[in-house]
Parts: sequence; structure tokens; C-alpha cells
Amino acid sequence: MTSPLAAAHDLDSFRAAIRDWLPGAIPADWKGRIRRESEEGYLAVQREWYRAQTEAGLATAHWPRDWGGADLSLAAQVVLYEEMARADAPNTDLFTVSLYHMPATLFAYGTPEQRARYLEGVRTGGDIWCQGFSEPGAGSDLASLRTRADRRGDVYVVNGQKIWSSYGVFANYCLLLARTNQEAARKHDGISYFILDMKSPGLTVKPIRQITGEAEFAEIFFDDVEIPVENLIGAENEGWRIAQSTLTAERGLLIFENSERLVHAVRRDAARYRDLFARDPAKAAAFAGFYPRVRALKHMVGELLAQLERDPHAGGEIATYIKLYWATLLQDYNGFTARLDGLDALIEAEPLRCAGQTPDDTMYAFLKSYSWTVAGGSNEIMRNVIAERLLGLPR
Amino acid sequence: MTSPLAAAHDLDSFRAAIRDWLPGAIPADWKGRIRRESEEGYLAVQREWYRAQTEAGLATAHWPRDWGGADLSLAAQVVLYEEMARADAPNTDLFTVSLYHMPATLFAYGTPEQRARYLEGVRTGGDIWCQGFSEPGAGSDLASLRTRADRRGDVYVVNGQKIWSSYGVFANYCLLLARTNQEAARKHDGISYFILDMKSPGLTVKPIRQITGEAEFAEIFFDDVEIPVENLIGAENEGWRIAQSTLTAERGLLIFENSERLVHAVRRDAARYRDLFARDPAKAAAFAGFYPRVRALKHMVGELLAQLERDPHAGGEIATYIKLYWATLLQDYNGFTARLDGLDALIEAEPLRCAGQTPDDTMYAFLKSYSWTVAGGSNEIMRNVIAERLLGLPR
Amino acid sequence: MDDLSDIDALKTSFREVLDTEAGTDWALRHFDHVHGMSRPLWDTIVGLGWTALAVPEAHGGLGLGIDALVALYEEAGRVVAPLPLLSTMLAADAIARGAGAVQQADWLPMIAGGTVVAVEPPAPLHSPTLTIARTGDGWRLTGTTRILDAADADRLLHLAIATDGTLHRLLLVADGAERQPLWDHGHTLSDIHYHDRLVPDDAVFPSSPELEDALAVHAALALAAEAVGGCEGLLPLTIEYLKTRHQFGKPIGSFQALKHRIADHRTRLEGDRLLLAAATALAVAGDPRGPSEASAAKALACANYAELARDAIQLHGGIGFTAEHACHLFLKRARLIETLFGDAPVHLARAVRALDLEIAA
Amino acid sequence: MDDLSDIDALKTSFREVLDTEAGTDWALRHFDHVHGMSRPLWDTIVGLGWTALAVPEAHGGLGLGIDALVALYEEAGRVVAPLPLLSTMLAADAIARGAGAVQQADWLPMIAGGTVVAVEPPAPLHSPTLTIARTGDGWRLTGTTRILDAADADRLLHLAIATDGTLHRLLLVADGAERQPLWDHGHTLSDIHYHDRLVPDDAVFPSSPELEDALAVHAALALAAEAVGGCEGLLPLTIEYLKTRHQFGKPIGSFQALKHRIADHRTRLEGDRLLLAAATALAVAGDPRGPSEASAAKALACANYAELARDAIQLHGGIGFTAEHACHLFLKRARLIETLFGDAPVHLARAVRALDLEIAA
Repeated sequence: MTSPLAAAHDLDSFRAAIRDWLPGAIPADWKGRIRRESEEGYLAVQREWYRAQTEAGLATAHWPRDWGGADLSLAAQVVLYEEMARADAPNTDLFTVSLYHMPATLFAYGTPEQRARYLEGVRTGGDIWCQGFSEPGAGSDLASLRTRADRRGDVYVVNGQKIWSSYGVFANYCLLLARTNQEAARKHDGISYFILDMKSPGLTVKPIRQITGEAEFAEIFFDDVEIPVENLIGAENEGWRIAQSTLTAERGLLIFENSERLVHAVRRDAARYRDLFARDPAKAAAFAGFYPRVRALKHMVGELLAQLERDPHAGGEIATYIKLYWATLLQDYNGFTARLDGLDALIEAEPLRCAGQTPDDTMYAFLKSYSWTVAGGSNEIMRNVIAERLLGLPR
Repeated sequence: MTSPLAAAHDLDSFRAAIRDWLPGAIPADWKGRIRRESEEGYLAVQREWYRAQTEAGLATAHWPRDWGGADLSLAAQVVLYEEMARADAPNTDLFTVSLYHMPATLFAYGTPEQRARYLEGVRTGGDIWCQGFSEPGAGSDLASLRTRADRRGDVYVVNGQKIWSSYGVFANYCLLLARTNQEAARKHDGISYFILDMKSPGLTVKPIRQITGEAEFAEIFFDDVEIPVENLIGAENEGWRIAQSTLTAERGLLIFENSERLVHAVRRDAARYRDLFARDPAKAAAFAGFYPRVRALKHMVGELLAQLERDPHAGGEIATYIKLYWATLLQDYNGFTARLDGLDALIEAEPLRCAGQTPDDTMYAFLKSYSWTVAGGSNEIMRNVIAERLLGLPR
Repeated sequence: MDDLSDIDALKTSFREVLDTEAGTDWALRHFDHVHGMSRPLWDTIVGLGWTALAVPEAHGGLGLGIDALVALYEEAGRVVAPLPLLSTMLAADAIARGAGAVQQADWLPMIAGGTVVAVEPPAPLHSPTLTIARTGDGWRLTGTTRILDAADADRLLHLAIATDGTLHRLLLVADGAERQPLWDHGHTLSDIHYHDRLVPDDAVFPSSPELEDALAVHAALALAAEAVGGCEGLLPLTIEYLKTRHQFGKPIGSFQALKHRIADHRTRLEGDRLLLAAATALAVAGDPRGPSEASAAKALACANYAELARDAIQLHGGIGFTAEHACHLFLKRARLIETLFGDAPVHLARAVRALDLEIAA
Repeated sequence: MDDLSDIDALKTSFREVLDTEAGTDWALRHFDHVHGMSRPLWDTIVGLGWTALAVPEAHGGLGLGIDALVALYEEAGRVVAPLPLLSTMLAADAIARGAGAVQQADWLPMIAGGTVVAVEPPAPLHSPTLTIARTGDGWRLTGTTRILDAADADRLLHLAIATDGTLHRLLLVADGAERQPLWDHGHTLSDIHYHDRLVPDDAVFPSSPELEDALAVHAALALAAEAVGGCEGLLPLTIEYLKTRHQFGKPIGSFQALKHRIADHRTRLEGDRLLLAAATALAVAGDPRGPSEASAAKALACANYAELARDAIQLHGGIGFTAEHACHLFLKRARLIETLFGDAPVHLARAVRALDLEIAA
């Protein structure tokens, strides 16, 4: 079978090619395997699915041709994600940082050597990357981080602790923020950005079990961990600025994928609860109340993509609204459907990871929704940003 | 007919006596008169109704015998208000300050001359009192008030402006807070409390029209208004403390009356909307959702009264919760019933004043509910008080 | 009129005129004294050709689409304009879609030229209460109906059901309908009674479920747009107040609890806006998903407007509770349009038909 | 046992024991490893006589009323105790109200002494799915039912409908019910199947709508109390976190938006508490308004608990999302008891009967 990329010149043909390709590429019985085999099953599904995408050149198709990608347009990526959501394929969450944040960072700020080595590691080696940003004392107030990296000859020596590192337990590499200047006038100005090999001596990774039963996040402890100076990204003490500018590398696509999956879930739920709604008009009315919010979200995301297509650096404002809108809607919706499911929802199930935010296990989806309301800028932080930065209300 | 007070020694007898007395005492067709005659009708109804209560000794029955009252117990007052709500009698809102705040202040801090004159004026003369507290720049932050009273010989000379004075347009007297010491270290410490004759030269009263169409509030402008020194209440610069200690003089009874009226309204609405609910289960379910809140409010108020019966100075904590609970419930409930009434609710009607907070005109009741969510400590101020003073969260 | 063909330019011109002619101070004065439309403001917009926007070119109009009207409704909503815009434009739409050639030639230029028409809501949003029966010399009309703006209207466009169950629209001269005041002083409501009233053939044209459905889409988009506009007018007013008003030594806009509420309102507005835009685009394209999306937009935008308007008064504190401040104009308009032409249950039921779900309204 | 007769003293003693034996750290360890009850904790409370509280004195109990149980449920809720309290106490209540003298003499001392009983919900809250038919030598039981705590129980108290439509309760030995884990690890759920299972006469006693209604009141008060207790446990935990956790150089409890949410939760809790107290007093007095008030309390307290628990995780930020922090125990319990023994629509429908309103559940 040829890669669907051969048809990428035309969106309709590309869509048709993706539809042909997907059934054979999606790991067979992936939901069953995750349910039966738990984390092992999840990891196996992720790797198989990533390999299938890699073989078709799709995983890194959005990268520039010069670095092994296919310069796939945003519109074509949207088609790809649309079709994956439609086919209920697993998402590739284990590789999010590998496919988006790391390359965006290295494209813009990496050395040729860094690019050659780490991009290839992802493209053909299936390297998993994580981020080392938050700390126990620096969550919403990230810039107050205290993990320090002290230059000693050809290495930086790192001490401290990171937390909330997604997939940190499985990662080969980490994008690390650490303080290199303790005396900087503004706390943002003393931070540098590093490539960290997760096999480095002195480094300990501890999974954090979540309220869903998964351990998607990790704590990372640093005890005199050495990072070679060539692993510094950009200039020393420029880390905050670099990280900020690449944090939103996935902007648009991941939220698009998630919102598409929600749109599909709502359609599926309308069918699933049809009999219940016929018996119970009050529940039907409450369900209907969610529908316009889901439509609005879809169009907000559509607007973000349209802005990004015109300018890859645009969309900051609407992305902020979308984050809050999506997180709130997701928690409300799954909280509601879990109620519709009554006692059934309350039976603990093996988490169906990588199925997007609205799998059939509504209570799991509800619990998991906190990863959107709390992480990546909590709802409260988003509201501060909207009020102060976008609307100019005084601090 | 003898006064129901003759039966006040026993609550059941008192209740029976009140039930006998009410039909003849409530001004005939009072709702019709207010609807037809607007403010004129309202004032006439208030005066007639007050006179009827005065003649039966009921208006001031809660005052001490020494000052012309009947030492009516709180339990008996509750019975009185219960029966008034049950009979859908008008409330006596025009006389609230006259019957509660002014006497509570003078009982505790007034001179014998002040008591003799002003208590009698209310008891037999039907004097109407208002409060002069808020200012355009001092609402939630009342202590920052700037209206000044400067001592010159035997008078204080007042300049400045008050706002949100309830019934200020109709009042004979005003309980006025004004600044007598511009240099006090704490802004609370330079404020004095005065009895102000509303006919004083230099005083201008301007009604404030509300979103309901009424003008219940007034602005008061002071241009070298003279207040005789004998009208100072308590010591100079002690006004803030005095006003705070008597602000809650009506604590319990007014909220009891209002909550009783809400309980009756909900029962009436259950009957009124019966057919609608039979057709529309979603609306019925939403209505039912209010019922437990109404019950909870009723019992919260019951607990406040029980605390006050044990100790007239108790109940501060629960009164704070009640204020927020009541205001929120009232606005939610009337907002909801106005929706149930559809276009009918949107037809403007002559405000049915003094019918409590839940008359049949649901849109009016909804609009009027802001007088609880905004005034007398806005919802926001109540939440601050609860979080900081009651729960100890840091400022 | 070429420069009017660009919707954004049109919208800007609507806004400039309305800001000048119908700003907050003007609105407060109007609403203080009048129940119903502002005739001078109407004359102004008629003079500017706004009432001709969507009238077909053959009948003296500009022949623009619903997207142009949506822009107008939105801007009118921004200033809570006391204008019978939806009534009149919806009537023109009904006539342009369903009336006979002679009727169109008689009526549409009249509307383009400023005749005010009150209209009964489209059938899917409102069960017709008027009935007509054929007689030798025309039709006999009987029944009672309630219409918005009828007291200000020159003509009334009724909806009646014939003895064979078919729907008809009737254009009658408005003869002094009773003026029931609404809490929203920009409109009035009238109960109109007919008993065996003779209506000539030339005042009647057949409607159909399809035509009525198209009108329902028009009405839904119009009120969604008015709601979006209302939020766009009220939110900056409220933000400005929060920046200006000081308590406890700082602007109250620095209090986080108030900020967060504003942030939520603003975020919801973004969703309302984009849903409206999408629904309008579907309607312009004649996409079959249009009716569902328009109703979704109407339900969502009107609910969010009502909630913003409710909270805006609270955020304004005492001043928001006075008739002297514009807050209440928005609240009363928001509550009106939330109910008008189908309330939330009606439109949500229409919206979820896109999910193949039939629920009670 | 005289000193136990005062409910407040009782409540204090419940609290002291549970704080010592079943505090947050203990609970996190238990919930981490077990699905279902804590047998050691159960043994402790049996030893303290808590399971005998409401068992009649004639059968070895203390003969206290529902108010004593409400105090126990509330305190158990405060620590999210993994105990089959409601199951067992409700079974005892059913037996004390409806079983024959010999059955009571057999069963009630056993329950007072620590036998765990799982119980099917009262009929008004749950349509019976088991049927029994009379045979020469007793009854034949058929059907499938779902019961809480059955996997941990020594006995099961079923509800079955006989061929003549009458309701019966059956006490059977629990024989290895399947253990379905719940998100709330303090309980489990079991689907139990019978096919023509022979049940002797002495295991069966007749129930009635009145008896089932009394049990429904018991269940409603129990879960309202558990919800109130849950809020009483979770709110101080959350407030303490807000006082301790610093971000942007200050305790996050100084951020007004968070403060205001806490104030709202605390205010609602006050209403829940007093409604529960009033409903309990009506039940103790046998007042006919009791069932409505108990259901009102259940619906309100459970909804507010679920909302507080939802928000508490948000207020805790990241740490609240980890299994190492107790927040999620409360959330999962709150979601369970919100649904258990009748969800909000069921109890609201019961509540508004006091307004002579019959609505669908």
C-alpha cells in the first residue's frame, strides 16, 4: 500500500487515501488490549500505532522536508485528525512532545547537531520526549521554579525536583527548564532550557498515580545530574522566552483532535441514550443544552485553525478562550453523562487511555477531565490571563 | 374588637387572635389600589396598615413596655409575621427603620430627651425614618464616607451627599453617619451618628428611579445643613461602632417574614404551574430543584430565630449565611419563574410594592431581587466576610 | 451601493450611525419616555437604505442576503435599539419568499421605503391561533393572537390556518392595536382579536412548512445576532466600570472574583459569536444543517446574554440597579429575546434534530 | 449506656474514634489496596456497640432512634469511611419493622453483634426485579438484582415481588457474590442471579408500601447525613490547603475568586445541615411531612457534596488530581451516594409531594 501522503496534494484525495489506509493501520482490538493489559497494553498500542504512522510517513509529515517531514499543510493535518477521530483510532499522546514541542523548539533554536540527532531519533527511532517544567512550589507560578543548573566546565550540574511531567516514566529525553542565574532581577530572566537524557546518572523518576488510576505523570528528582553544555538550547538564561514561544507548538491540532472526538461522542451519546431520553424529557433537555456549546467549541477551534493557516504564530487570543471553554465543557459534559449512566458509571474500569477525552467510560472521562481544567494553565490562570492580558482589567 | 395583644401570653391563643384580627385590619383591596394608584396608593396603603397595627398596639409591641411597647416575645413576633404572610398582608416596609433601627439605637445610645421625642413620634405619630449611610464613593466600602459634619457652636454643619437611602423621599427623620474628624488614624474612627430632621434648610432629596420603575431610594444632598448638637447620638466619633451594633436590629424578623412569603409563593406557584408542569417535565424538574433550597432557607431562618431567642445578640454567623443564601435563591427563583411565565412576564406592570419579594409579577420580583443581592452588603461583600471573618482565609 | 456589498464595511457603517444616533444617553432618554419604537431613528435608517437591504433588487432593494441582516441585527443589539427591525425584515422575507408577483410589487417597495410591519412568529416556533375560512368574496378571519410591535406597525403580517389545514399569511392594515407596555420599553405587545373579519384575496398568500421553516431560521439568526450584539455592547460598558470604580482604595476590576466572572462571560461570547457566524454561513449556503445550527446559536447566545446582563447589574452594584444606568436596558432586552420567537427548549429541540434526536420543546 | 443517650455526646465519640482509627492517611492506604469494607475498622465499631445503636433493646441493642444513626452516618461520611453501615443498619431497620418475632430474635442480635448485611433499596427508590412464587415447601426465588456491599456481606436482605403483587423481604446467606470494583473503593457492587432458588418460609417476611417508605426515609436521611459529613470533612481540608499553599508570593487562599467559591460552598453546607436536622426531627416525631423533607435533604445535600467535591480537586490544583491526596475519595463517594438509593430526580419527585405536586422521577 502506498502512503496516503502520495495523495496529499489534494485534500479530497488525501481524505480518501486516509480512509483507505486507516483500517489496516489502527492496531487491532486496541481498546480490548488496553482494557485487558492495562499499561502494558497501552504502551504496546501506542508503539504499534506510532510505527504504522511512521511507516506511512504520517507521524512527522507536518515537519519540514529538510528535516525528514513532508511539509504537510495544516489543512491536510486537519483532515488526518478528522479521519482518525471519525475512525475512533487511538491518539498518539505518548509522542506529543516528540512530534510537536521538541521539533518546534529545535527548528527555531536548536543547533544543527541537536536537530540531526534528536529529530531523527523521533522520526525513525520512536524516541519519547517529556517536559520538565512544573515543580512542587512552582505550578501556576511556573517562573518561580527553583531546580538549578550550575555550570561546571563542560557540564551543567542539576539539582532539584520536577513534577507533573507527562509520560516522564516512559520518556527517553526531557525538555528541561532550570535556573542558571540565581541573581537575575526578574525571576523569568535566570532560566535556561536543556535537552536532558533520561538515563543520566543521578536522575530518579517516580510515577504519580492519578485519581483515574493511571500514572501518566511523573516526578523527576535531580541529584547532581550532569547535562553536557552542548545540550543547552539557545543561549543561557534565555530558556523562559524559548519555552514560552514553543509551548504552543501543537496549538490548534491537539485541541482540534479533542474537540472532534467530543463532537463524535455527543453524536454517539445521542444514539446511546435515545431510549432514556424518550422516557425522561428532563434529561433529554439537559443533554440538548450541551449541544450548542459543543457546536460553538467546534467553530472556535475552526477559527483558530483558520487563523493559524494564515499565520502560524497567530491565534493566541482565541486559543486562550478555547482552552477555558473546552476544559469547562468537557468536565460539565462528562460529569453529566456519568450521571446519566447511574450506577453503571460508578463501576471502576481499566482506564481506556489514548481514546480522547470522551470514551464510553463516563466516570473515567469525568475524572480525567481535570487534566484539562488543572494542567497547562488551570482554569483560574486562564481567567486571569483573559481578564488581565486580553481585557485589560487591573492586576 | 380587643387587641390580639390581650392573648399574647399564649402563642396558640395569640395566633388565633391574630387570625381573627387580620381580615378587618388589612387595607381592603390593597393590591388593586397599589396597581391602580401607583405610589399614591402605596403610601396610602402603608399608612392605613400602619395605623391599623398601631391601634392594636402591634406595630411597636416588640418595644419595651417602658417605652410604649408590650415586650412582645420574639416567638410571638414570629407568629405575627407568620400569620401576616399567610394572610398575604402588605408588609410595613416604609416603617422598617422607624420600628427597628431607630429605636434599637436610641434604646442603647439615646438620651432620655431623644427617646421621649422620637419614639413617641413613631408610636403615635407615624413618623417615617430613613438611613443616611452610603455615598457615591462609599458603598461596599462604607467607612470611607466623606460627608462631613463640622461643629460650630451649638450645631454641626453638614456638607456632602448620601445615596441609596430607602424611603428617603418620604422620611421625616434620618439616621445620619457623617465624618466629624478628618484626621482620625483609622477611617472608622472619625465618624459620628446623628438624628437629622428631613425638613432642615439646605437639604435636598432626590428620588432614584430603579430598574423596577419605583423610586424606593433617594439621594440626599447637604448644603450647610445644621444639626443641633443635642441630635448627636452617643459620643462624637463613636458613630461607626454605634451604627454597626444597631444595623442588625431587625435581624431575624425581616428575613423571617421574607422567607415565609417565599415559602407561600412556592406553594402557590406549585398550584399555578400545575398544568404547565404536567405538560413539561423538564420545567417541573427544574422547579422541584428549588424546593429543597427553599426548605433549607426556612430552617436556616428558624435556627437564627432560635439563637436569637436564647440571646438577642447572637446569630451573627448564621445571619451572614442566610443573607447570601436568601439573596441568591430569591434571584434564581424569580428569574426562573419569570421564564416559566414566558411573554406574560415581560409585560410591564405597576410594581406591587410591599407584597414581599415574590408577588405574582415574576419579572418585577426578579428585578427587585437585586435590592437583596446588591444592598445591605452585596453578595460579594458577604462572600468576603464569610471567607475572611468566618473561615479565616487570608485577606 | 457597491461599497455596501462587503459585510464588514456594512457593519462598520451600521455601528457608526447607531453610535452617533442611538448611543447610551440617547437610549436612556428614549426608554424613559416611550413604550415602543423610535420613529425618528427609524426614519434615519430608512433614509440610509437599511430597510431595503434584503429586499430584492427587482423591488427597489439591495438584494443582500441574511448575512447582511445579521450584521444589522447585531449592531442594533449592541445599542439595544428601539426598532421593529426583526418584525419588518422578517415580514419582507416572508413576502419575498411566498407572496404572489403583484403582492410583492405592491408590498416590498413599501417596506423598503419604511413601512413598519409586525409579524406573527414562524409556524415552527408558534402554533397559529388564527383561522381562516374561504368565502365567496375572499376569506373570513377569526381568532386572537399576540404580536410584538403591532402598536407601532403600519401593517400586520398574520399567520392563519385554513379549514383544510394549510398555512396562509395575511397582510392587513394595522388599525390601532392596543399598546401593552413591556419591561423592555423598546417594544410593545398587542393582543389582536378578529371575528369573521373579511379579508380580500389580494391580502392573502399561501405559506408552507418550508417557508415557515426558512422564516424560523431567519428569526433564530436575528435573535442570536441581537444577543451577540447585546453582549458586545454590555461587556465593554461593564469592564470600563470595573476599571473606573474604586472601593477599598483600588479599582474594583482588580478584585479577582469579579475578574473571573468577566473572563467567563467574555469566553462564552467568543463561542456565541463563532457559532452565529457558522450558522449564518450555513444559511447563506442553503445548507440543510442551517436550521439546526441557527437554533443552536439562538438558544446559546440568548441564554448567555441573559446571564451576562443579569450579572452585569450585580457587577455594577447600586448604580446598575438604577434606571439612570443603561444596564437594565440590556437585561430587559435579553430577557425579551430569550423568550421571543421560541424560547430555549423550542430552539434546543430544533438544534438536536441534527443528532437525529426528537425531544419535547 | 446512659451517657450514649445524648446525641451530641454520641456524635463526639463517633468523631473521636473515627479520627483516630480512620483518618485521612489510614483511608488513603485502605483505598489504595482494597475494594470494599475495612474489616478491622468494622470490628472496632462493632466492639464499640455502634452496630447495636438502633437495634431494639429487647434484641440486645440500645434502642436509639434514627437521630442517633444520622449522627453516625454523618461522622462516617466525614472520613469517607469504608463501612457497610447504611446497608447493615437499613437491614436491621427493615427487620425490626417487619419481620416476625422469631426472625427478629434470630437476626437482630446477630446484626447488633456485627453481622454485615447487604440490602436492596426500598421499593419507592427501586423497582423490585426479583420475583417469588409460593411452593409447598416455601418460596421459589427468580431474577437478577444489583446490590451494594454484597461481596462483603454475611447476609443479603432482598426485596421480591410475589405473584399476587405483594412485597416481601428475604434474608439469605451471602454465598460469594461477585465483587465489582467501584470508583469508590470503600464499596463494591454485585449482580446477583437466582433461578428457582428455594427459600424456606423462615427466611421470608412480608413487606408493605408503608414499611418500604419508612426505609426510604431512613436511606434518604442516611445519605443526606453522609453528604453533610463529607462536606464537613472536605471543606476544612480544602481551606487548610488554601491557607498553606503559596503561589505568586502569597497563600492561594488570598485570591478572591477562590475565596468566593469557598464561601458559596460553606453557605450551602449550612443549608444542607439545617435541612437535614429538620428532616431528622420530623422522622423522629413520625410527622407525615417527614418523607418529603428527608428526600429534599437527600437531593440537596448530595448535589452540594458532589459539587463541592468536584471543585475541591480544582481548588487543590495538581495535588488534588493525584491518588495520594484524599480529595478524590470524597469526590468518588459523593458521586456514588448521589446516585445510590434514588438519584436527585427520584428524591425531588418525592420532596415536592409536599406541594401536592406529582412529577416524573
